[in-house]
Amino acid sequence: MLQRKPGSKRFPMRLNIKKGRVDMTHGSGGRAMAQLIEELFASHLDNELLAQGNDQAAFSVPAGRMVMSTDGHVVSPLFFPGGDIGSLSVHGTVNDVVMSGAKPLYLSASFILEEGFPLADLDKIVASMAKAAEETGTPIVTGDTKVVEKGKGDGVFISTTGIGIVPDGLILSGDQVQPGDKILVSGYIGDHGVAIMSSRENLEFETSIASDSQPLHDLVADMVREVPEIRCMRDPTRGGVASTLNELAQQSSTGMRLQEEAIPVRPEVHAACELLGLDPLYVANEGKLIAICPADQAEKLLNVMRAHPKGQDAAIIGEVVEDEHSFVTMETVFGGQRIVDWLAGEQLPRIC
Amino acid sequence: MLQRKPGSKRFPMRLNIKKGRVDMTHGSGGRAMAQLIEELFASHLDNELLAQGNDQAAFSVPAGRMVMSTDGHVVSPLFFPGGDIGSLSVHGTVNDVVMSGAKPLYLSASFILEEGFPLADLDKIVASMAKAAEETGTPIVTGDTKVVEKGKGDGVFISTTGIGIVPDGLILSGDQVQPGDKILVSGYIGDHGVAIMSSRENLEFETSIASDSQPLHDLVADMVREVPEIRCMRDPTRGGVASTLNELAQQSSTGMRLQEEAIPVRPEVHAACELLGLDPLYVANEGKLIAICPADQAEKLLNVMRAHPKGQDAAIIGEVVEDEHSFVTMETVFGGQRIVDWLAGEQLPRIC
Amino acid sequence: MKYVDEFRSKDGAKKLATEIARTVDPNRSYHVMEFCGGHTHAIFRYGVQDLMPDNVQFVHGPGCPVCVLPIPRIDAAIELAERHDAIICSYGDMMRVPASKKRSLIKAKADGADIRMVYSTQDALKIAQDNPDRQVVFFAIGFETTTPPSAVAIKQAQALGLENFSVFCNHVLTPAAIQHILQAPDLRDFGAVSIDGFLGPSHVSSIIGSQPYDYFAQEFQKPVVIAGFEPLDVMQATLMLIRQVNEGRFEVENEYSRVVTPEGNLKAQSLVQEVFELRRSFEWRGLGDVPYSALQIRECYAAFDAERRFDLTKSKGQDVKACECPAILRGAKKPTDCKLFGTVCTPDNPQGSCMVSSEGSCAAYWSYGRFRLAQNQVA
Amino acid sequence: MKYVDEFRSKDGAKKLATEIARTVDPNRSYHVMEFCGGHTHAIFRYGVQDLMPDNVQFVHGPGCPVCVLPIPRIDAAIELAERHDAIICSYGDMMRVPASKKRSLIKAKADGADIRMVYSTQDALKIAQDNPDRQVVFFAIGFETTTPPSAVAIKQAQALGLENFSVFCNHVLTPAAIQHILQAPDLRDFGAVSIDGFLGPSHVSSIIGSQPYDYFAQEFQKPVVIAGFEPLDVMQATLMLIRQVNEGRFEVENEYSRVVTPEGNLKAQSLVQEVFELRRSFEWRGLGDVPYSALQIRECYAAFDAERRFDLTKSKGQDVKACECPAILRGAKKPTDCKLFGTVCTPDNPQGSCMVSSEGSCAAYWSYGRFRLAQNQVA
Amino acid sequence: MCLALPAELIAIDEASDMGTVSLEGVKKQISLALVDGVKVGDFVLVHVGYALNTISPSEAQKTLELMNEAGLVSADEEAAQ
Amino acid sequence: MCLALPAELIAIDEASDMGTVSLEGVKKQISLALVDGVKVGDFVLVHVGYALNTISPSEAQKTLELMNEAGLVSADEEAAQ
Ligand code: SF4
Ligand code: SF4
Ligand SMILES: [Mg+2]
Ligand SMILES: [Mg+2]
Ligand SMILES: [Mg+2]
Ligand SMILES: [Mg+2]
Ligand SMILES: [Mg+2]
Ligand SMILES: [Mg+2]
Ligand SMILES: [Mg+2]
Ligand SMILES: [Mg+2]
Ligand SMILES: [Mg+2]
Ligand SMILES: [Mg+2]
Repeated sequence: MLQRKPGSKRFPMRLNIKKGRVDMTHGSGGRAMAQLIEELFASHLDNELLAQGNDQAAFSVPAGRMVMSTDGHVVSPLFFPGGDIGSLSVHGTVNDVVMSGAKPLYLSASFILEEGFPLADLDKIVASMAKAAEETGTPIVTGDTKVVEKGKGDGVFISTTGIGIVPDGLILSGDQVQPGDKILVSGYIGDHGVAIMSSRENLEFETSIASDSQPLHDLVADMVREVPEIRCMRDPTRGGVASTLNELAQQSSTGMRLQEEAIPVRPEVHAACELLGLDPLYVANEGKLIAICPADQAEKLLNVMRAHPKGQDAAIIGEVVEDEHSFVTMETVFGGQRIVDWLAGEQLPRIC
Repeated sequence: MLQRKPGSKRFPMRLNIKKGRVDMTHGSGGRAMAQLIEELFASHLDNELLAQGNDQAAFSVPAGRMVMSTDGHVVSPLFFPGGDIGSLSVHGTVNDVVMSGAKPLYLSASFILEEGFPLADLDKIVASMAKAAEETGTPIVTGDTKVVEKGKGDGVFISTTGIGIVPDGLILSGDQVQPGDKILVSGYIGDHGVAIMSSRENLEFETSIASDSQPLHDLVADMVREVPEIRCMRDPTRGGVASTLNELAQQSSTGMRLQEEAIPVRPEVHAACELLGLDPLYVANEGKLIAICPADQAEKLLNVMRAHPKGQDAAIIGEVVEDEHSFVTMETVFGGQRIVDWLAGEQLPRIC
Repeated sequence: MKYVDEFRSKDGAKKLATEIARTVDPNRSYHVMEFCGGHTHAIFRYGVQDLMPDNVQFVHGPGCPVCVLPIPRIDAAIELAERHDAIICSYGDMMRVPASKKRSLIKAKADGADIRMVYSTQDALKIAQDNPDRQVVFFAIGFETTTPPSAVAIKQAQALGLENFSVFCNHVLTPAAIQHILQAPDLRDFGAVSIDGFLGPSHVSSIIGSQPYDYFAQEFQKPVVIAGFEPLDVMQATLMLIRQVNEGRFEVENEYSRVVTPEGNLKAQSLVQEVFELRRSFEWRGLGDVPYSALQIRECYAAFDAERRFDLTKSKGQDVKACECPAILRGAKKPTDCKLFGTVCTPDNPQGSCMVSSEGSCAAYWSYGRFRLAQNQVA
Repeated sequence: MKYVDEFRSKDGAKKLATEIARTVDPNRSYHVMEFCGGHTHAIFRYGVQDLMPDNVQFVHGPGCPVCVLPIPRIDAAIELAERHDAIICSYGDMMRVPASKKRSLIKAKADGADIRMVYSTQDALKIAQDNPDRQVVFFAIGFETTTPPSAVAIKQAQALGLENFSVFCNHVLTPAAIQHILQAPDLRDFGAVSIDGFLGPSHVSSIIGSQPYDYFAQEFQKPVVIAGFEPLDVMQATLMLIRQVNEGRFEVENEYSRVVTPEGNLKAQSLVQEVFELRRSFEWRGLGDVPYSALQIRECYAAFDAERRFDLTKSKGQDVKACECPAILRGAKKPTDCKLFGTVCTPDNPQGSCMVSSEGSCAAYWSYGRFRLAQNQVA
Repeated sequence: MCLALPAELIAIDEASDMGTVSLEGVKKQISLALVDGVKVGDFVLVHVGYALNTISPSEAQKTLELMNEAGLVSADEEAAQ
Repeated sequence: MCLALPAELIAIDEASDMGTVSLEGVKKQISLALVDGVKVGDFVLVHVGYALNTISPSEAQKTLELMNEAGLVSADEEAAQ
């Protein structure tokens, strides 16, 4: 129901986007909802498919291998250094789509709004989504809006779903990973999580770190074109690099061995983590990827990545090893060895 | 991240589905989340594509016209006579997909869970989704789970997105509607909304009315096969038949004229609406459709619909007329005329 | 539905329409004021006006409890929620009624006020029991029909020893309002229509009985026919009024005798009597201050009176300037006389209470009459 | 990071490792107890044990404030939130520590208790100011390092006249615990290891200074070297301990002299003195009742003492039966001696506190040592 | 104003002075605090969860007959025309 | 135990007895209630949002030299072997 209705002066009073708030009528299926969709959502997201105005968007697809991915976005605060829930909701799903090597095509968006949410904030968020969708060439072609009572939501939640088409012959999957392969990361880790934490009310610290939230479709396009032998890619979001590598180790029944020295961590991120008792390996990223490729392709892949602005700080951070326990281990900067386990519980700031 | 990880005894203690509750660790990206996904989600939703275990599901598609639709589900209560949020979240999106005449293919699901939500309830909901997905032949191939703090959600929200393929040559769209066309409804209206209201805490009334929540893929398949001339279909969900017809009138710049006598409303639904001061035309349906077709096909379409169990109470309820104001009007049972406007505000029980 | 469907039959309508057509004197006009919004609603919902001869006109009265509540009272309800942090329990009807500063209960709720829709005073009591740490105020509106349930709630709260429950009383009285309309010279003149008779309230009368109308039927020499809210009831009662007018009678007749008796519901009356007393004066939207036209909670139930429990600012909130609700409520103007009608003011963007309540004349004109206006424009 | 990176250098580690290897007497073994979890963490995080000769063994002590808190105290915190409806402010570390009945603060939160994670006592004060209608209790845990901030908060609350703020005090004392370990015959026997020397706390000592250790170094004839928490600090201090052992000395030495002075932070000490007083006895997980080992809020600050303000049930909550935390905290057993370790008990499903705190021995064994165990099994 | 509907009283709980009404199978608990001497089978007028009054079947019949008479008269006349 | 980190004090607000520390450009407000006479440029040990102590640069230097000596000795020996 996010589709744009054919324009008309159906609404005598324009929506007061500056001062208005979401109320229950905006989710009722009536004219107030139609107006919200037309004057706020569609005015930013405008595209031909959305404008069809039906319950679904229709478009032509070529035959081939399609991918589909979805993510719910519940970030708090909604606006953070380097982005907001709008841009994040596009990047988060586009990145999951492109980790398959696919060219992303279209997005859908489902909004769950909390009664009382300022329309001005919603407007900023939708504008930011529109910009991100434009950047990635993935229009939001269909959507839905629900309103929940105050105290039953958190401002706005956005679930996006994306589809894409994988270039012929390409098959990237976690189970392709083999001992001997090299592990690459596309840049500095932990920026997103630290930027979010820096803006949380009760942790307030100041830093110049901004979220790394960005779409990786163009970097990925270069990578798979030049090195189609890549085994798999994954974006280390929640749970960070540590959890992503454990996932892959598990999926491929291998172990992973990392070099702490090789992992790019900004000094500020390192410092913020030390202050809060966190480990950058477990901190979320929203514009980075882990790639695993055969050892003999690793240097080439690294060069391809470094040649792209979004991969300029890429590094080979370790290798895949045989390990029936699927452990991820790391040689520390100090020369010792440690396990890099799954995240246990939550990443909470701690005092000891 | 809803994908199933290859089975293993990775979790020493099984999830306590009977007595456990969702806590913040279930959304952290760590092992607690992986366990929730494996032992609860994947155990019900199990299918090959989900089991790929990547950030996205990959599958082959034929060339052609594809449709995509999304819906967020925020129903309260979560369990209601005739369904629950799980089955509803499948039906709601499948129905939007098939209103284009498409054969639905795949679904994605994004869960936003509230801290403290009983795992036993989540288990029931996911089981119910799985059953509904099975019934419609649309596996849930990718998903995502987020956890929000207590008081920032409402148990569980589910956003689903569906894709489908439209049979060659078929184009159903609201803007195809023309004066002279007939308007059909597939059965009794208002059942879903009344069933939901009957189970709301402060309105409690008893009724044998159950939600009509059901997938319409099979009914639609019959309809478009036999009467490909159908102009458009739409499921009259939020805002009810009244709002859907106003949408279509607007989209096609026509008017609509209804016969109150012809509209199927169960006596109980009628009675419940009278008690609460509501109008069945504005009450939500989740397993009904409105179809508009050329007048000379109407009887044939009616017969096709009536031949299907989900359309056995179908009726021709009115016709499309020329009207520059796009009014929807109705001849009342009493013989007068009235406007059937968009829903204004919300459908609230009232006393006068 | 028994006692409902029989009174909505198309057949019956045809017969009564013929009978009315046969009965009217073509050389005069009949202005029938339906005091109650319930009648207004039935007239529009079923298209009763269409079935009347041209010289029988319905004049819509101020009988919608939502419409007549002046803005300061809604402001006060919002203040109770916002400044006094009380849980306000309101019937659904009030949720979207405009208060001052473009606010309403539903907008106050969106802004964070704890406002809950209830279906019955019983629900409000339950909310009070479930929230012992919060003050719970029931926003009581309505005519004599809706007053007895408020009285019961106050007595129950006392019996339960509920210390966090109170009632913000806005109950108003029908006969006082009708009398005021007939009495005030400016009101009578203002509309330039003289009313020939009244359709008397159906459900109000089920409580107060038919006797209270005797006084002003005699005093003002206007016939009153108490009528049910179904469309056949309205037609039958209109027929009875026409006959009185034709015959020069001004009696109180009772078309709705299946429910209304001369003396009404004595039990309900005595409960109301026990808990409430007359206010010296109360402001009605459209009518201004009307003496002895509303109720307040008696001293002995002061503990349950939100107006005594909470200190409330005297709001000076006024209707939107161009809104003609006041004149419309007096029967002096029609919605279409309002410049805002259908342009700025629609049910989605109500500027006045008459556009919110489904019994309000503006809402009824919009929802059920708009297509006629369009046809007229086209024609 | 200045004063950090220099003390983590791989180069320095190599040099110190060589020096330690050169210094040890191959004919004897060295059992070094690191009292502090901070040292335990550094040893595992950086693989310090790998750099030690085989005859130098670290014995992990009870110096983790999260680990030593007995279950009834966590039960009490939950009771404050649930039965007394208070907002509990807790450091993140305590959130997942098992209470009785398989509960924890994070589970109580999921069940609806209002439990908030804070980073500082300042945050707790702010929460109290922002929620004047709620009782706010700061769940104070920690050794001498963490106590002064609690004292400051109480004094600030008094200055601000905050009537809804109190502290649930669980502050414990390091010297008392070390002394208890050395004193109790059963504890010394139990482990079948005799401790040759202690790595003294770094941050605790920054407050209390190095003097408090003099008494028991002399009394029990055990060397103590106060050591920083960086891995080179640990190695250097271990080297200093080995030298003392070799030379038959039992002195208090200070490797962490960049922060620790003999007398410590006198201002902090006097603030603590003013607000808190010794408890006669306090239960430590693993050690049982230890006399004069903890603090309570003085009478004159009684208003800010959650234990006086709220009536608390005496919980009899006990550790999971098979959990060996008590013995592990005494240095008497290793995590791998526990049947539950790594099977039922993992960081995701902690059965005891030692598996929760990143300073707990079980968590450290699991997170940083698990791959070694696996390698051993394979070998 | 005053949305009220006739519904059949199908159960009475004397203790709480509550009753159950049924309207086309839709059942609702209502308060009987405002009515005395009602019995199961009576039709009561329900408003905001309270029974306000009982419906008189004989009066209802009379009114319907009245309406019908009007009809008869006019039907006669029409026939006569 | 007792996570604490040395950070440079870059600003002091006498009135509130609060200060700002910087750690690799990460700035945080901390309480100075537990330390007297600190000045901008000092490195303080930060724990739970409080400065616990100042770091002595000379003592730090001494400790590093001590560690280095160990190294030198062993390096010498290694060379001798
Ligand atoms: S149309 Fe709106 S503004 Fe005009 S009188 Fe009616 S309610 Fe008031
Ligand atoms: S492994 Fe778990 S159960 Fe065993 S001692 Fe450690 S914390 Fe206790
Ligand atoms: Mg939708
Ligand atoms: Mg995804
Ligand atoms: Mg993602
Ligand atoms: Mg991903
Ligand atoms: Mg995801
Ligand atoms: Mg949809
Ligand atoms: Mg839908
Ligand atoms: Mg739809
Ligand atoms: Mg009774
Ligand atoms: Mg100071």
